Amino acid sequence: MGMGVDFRYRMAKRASEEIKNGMLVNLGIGIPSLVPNHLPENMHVIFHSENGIIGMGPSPVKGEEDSNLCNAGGFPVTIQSGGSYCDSSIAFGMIRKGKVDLTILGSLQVSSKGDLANWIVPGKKVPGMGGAVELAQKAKRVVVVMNHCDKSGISKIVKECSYPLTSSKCVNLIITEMAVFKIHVEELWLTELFKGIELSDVIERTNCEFRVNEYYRSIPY
Amino acid sequence: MGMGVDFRYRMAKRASEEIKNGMLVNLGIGIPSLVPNHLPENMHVIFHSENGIIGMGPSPVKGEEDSNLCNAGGFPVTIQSGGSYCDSSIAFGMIRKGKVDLTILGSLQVSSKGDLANWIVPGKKVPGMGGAVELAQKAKRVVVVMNHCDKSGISKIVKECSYPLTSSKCVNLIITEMAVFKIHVEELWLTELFKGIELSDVIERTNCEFRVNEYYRSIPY
Amino acid sequence: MENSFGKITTLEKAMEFFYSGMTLMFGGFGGVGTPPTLVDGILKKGINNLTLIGNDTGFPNIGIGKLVSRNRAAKVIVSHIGSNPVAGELMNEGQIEVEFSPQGILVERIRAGGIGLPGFLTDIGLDNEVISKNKPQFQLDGKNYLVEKALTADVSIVYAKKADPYGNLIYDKSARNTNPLVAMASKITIAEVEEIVPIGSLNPEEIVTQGVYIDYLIPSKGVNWTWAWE
Amino acid sequence: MENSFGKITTLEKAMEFFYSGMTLMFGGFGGVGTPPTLVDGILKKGINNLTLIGNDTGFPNIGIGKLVSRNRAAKVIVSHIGSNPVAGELMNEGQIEVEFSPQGILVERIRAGGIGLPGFLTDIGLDNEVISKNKPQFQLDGKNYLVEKALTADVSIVYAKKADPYGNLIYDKSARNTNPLVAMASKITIAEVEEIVPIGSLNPEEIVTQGVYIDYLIPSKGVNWTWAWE
Repeated sequence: MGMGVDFRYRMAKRASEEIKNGMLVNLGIGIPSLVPNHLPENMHVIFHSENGIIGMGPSPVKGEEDSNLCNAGGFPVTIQSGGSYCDSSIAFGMIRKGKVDLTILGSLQVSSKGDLANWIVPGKKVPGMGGAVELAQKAKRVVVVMNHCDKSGISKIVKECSYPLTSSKCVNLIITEMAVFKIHVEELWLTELFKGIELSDVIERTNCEFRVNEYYRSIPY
Repeated sequence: MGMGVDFRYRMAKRASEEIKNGMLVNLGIGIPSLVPNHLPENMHVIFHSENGIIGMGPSPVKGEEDSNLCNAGGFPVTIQSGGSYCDSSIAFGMIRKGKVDLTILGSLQVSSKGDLANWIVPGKKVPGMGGAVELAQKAKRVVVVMNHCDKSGISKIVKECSYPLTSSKCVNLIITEMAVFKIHVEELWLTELFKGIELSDVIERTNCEFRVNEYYRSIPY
Repeated sequence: MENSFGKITTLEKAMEFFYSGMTLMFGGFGGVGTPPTLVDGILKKGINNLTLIGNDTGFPNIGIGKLVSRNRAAKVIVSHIGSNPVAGELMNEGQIEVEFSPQGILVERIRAGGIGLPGFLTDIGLDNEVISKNKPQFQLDGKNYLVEKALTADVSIVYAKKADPYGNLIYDKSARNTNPLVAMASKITIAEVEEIVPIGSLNPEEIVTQGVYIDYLIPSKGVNWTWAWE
Repeated sequence: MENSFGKITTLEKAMEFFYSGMTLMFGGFGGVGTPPTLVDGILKKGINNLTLIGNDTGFPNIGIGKLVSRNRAAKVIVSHIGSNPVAGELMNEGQIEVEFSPQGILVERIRAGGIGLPGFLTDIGLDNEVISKNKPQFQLDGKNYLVEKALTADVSIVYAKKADPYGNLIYDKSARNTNPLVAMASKITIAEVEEIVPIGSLNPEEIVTQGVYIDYLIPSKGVNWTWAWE
């Protein structure tokens, strides 16, 4: 296994496979924000930002930042050709109406039936939910990209979330640095394994039972 | 007394006195639409139209009509300097928020305590309420301009409306071709009389009791 | 014109989304801003038994009024029918059902449908016995309010001045009216536009409706009716 | 500049509308689009015990965060405080009350306050025990919904790129964000603008906020903080 930075690369690259031509996509902060680096050149993807950029482009080159053109985290971005600005009520109207095809976000815990807990660390930190509740409940497809275990080595995939839920039964796919899991009818299935990872390692480091797809894919990168 | 056209002139002219500098004003169809003809040249008045024109100007000269620039009734208008377009939800948001200072509208009946009935002629016609309910309930000041009696000579000012109400206790002022009435704490007061009209005529032709302001004004035009 | 989103189509292809008995939402106010080419297409295809949702029933030969006055609607949800006397006659004859909603409440119900909210509270119409009849009420902070329900439809038709291939729209003056709201509220939205321009040529600040909401674009043949004031 | 509406004023005069204990609504998202000159004015006037309503608490030295991190707020109603660690510390110490609202629900509550509706229904947060706690519910067509209440304030402060003397506003790119909604929701709205242009020089199609909503205009001195990315 490689270094931390390779994990981030492989997770972002795998997540990019979820994006299809013509999709409206919302990306969370952290690893999800690296996903666009892995998309083919001529793909039409419209990136949606909660603060009202529809058709958000990549970060500008240094020195060309515009403090009035930033993403939802407050960092400079650009606008794609065909992009436009709206107010936040319309940006969230799109989410609630089910127009966002895909959201890729991080999480603290995900349960085997797809519950998402990503807004409170009990006793430590309550950063708030931002737009995560709407995205989790209403995006057509919810993909979580996260480390398999937390810094103490405890599995973030669990039978029941111990942290307060953002939304229940909403996650469709989990991508960690070890494997990819699909949640189907409230059941957790391992469907892909990154090259160099043993299935036994995943079982050992996952704090709940899961089923293994007989024909699981080995991801080469 | 003069001809019908003079009645319309005097009612519109009197109604124009209700408009003060800086007001946001919504005018109904019919006589209210004639009110702007009587405003002083340099007065700043913003005319509000339900279809999303804020700063509506007068009708264009013949031949210069634009079918995409019409009032709420579908007839060509212009836009004032400083005017703008919005969608109808914002135009009505302004009304509900109490931003419209004055609405001047017609009516079928008004009761002595200010009930407005202007959207159904029972057994005859149900044109619908359009934006009248919002305007009646939420404009800061509601002025009704109407003929004193209907075509059969029956008073349109009544003790209790026999027609279905648009909204109750909302009218502040009634201007007819004979007189001006103020509704104060659910009481009807005659406050002005057009020149040439006898108070006894008004009493005879009004189908409810009203009080007369001791110092009522005689309107000279 | 580049059509990589596959949204630019013809009237004929667009007509495949219209069928008798459907719920159809239309932009426009007194006919202004109602898409004339789509209305004519629906008329010619012989579609009837429609539930129409929009500001008003236009004039007998203007806007959506062309469908209403030819008895193509079983029901209309509107704020008034005053400018279309045929609608009034059909209503009195029991041939068309009319649900009246105060104008501002109607457009807000359409917007609610467009932004994924099921309903809202309001005091508008609370003391109007016709409006408040049979409507649920809810008490908030000691005050009573009507609960108004969102409106959605199978297809929305809107009219715009310019579109790019993604379906971003800008409108023309007061023809904007209810169009940006109607554009959001249906399963499928078809925009009839005066002009289709290349992607990137609309000012991102000026775009009123995002292409996100627009499924198909057809070029307008323009208005073929005579306006009431002409 | 012609000032016949009396709306163009100075920071000093505008400051008369701010007082300790007031409810203040602010535009902006992560500090972007929050009016810097007004924030500094409030800071310098020594106003405290504020109830702040807006998207987030900015960064410690950016946007509304400057007030929050200096303990000027008794309560904030926001969607997150993640980018301002001082806000989190003050919350944990019990020095500031934080009411969280999901981002889209928060802005819709602000809009409801701005367009004269008392509240709306939504299923967002229904299965989130923190959000749904103590909130009224209403059943519509057999489904349960949360009732979310409108937000209003004593004063709104917004930031815009250009204004005319009537107070019509256009914004700049993503600095638009919550500003058009915040602009509608208070008793008094003060806009800080980069440029004031003569009446009639803004394109009527491009105006985002109508001057109807704007009570006062002050010229911006520009941002005097260092952005997190700088």
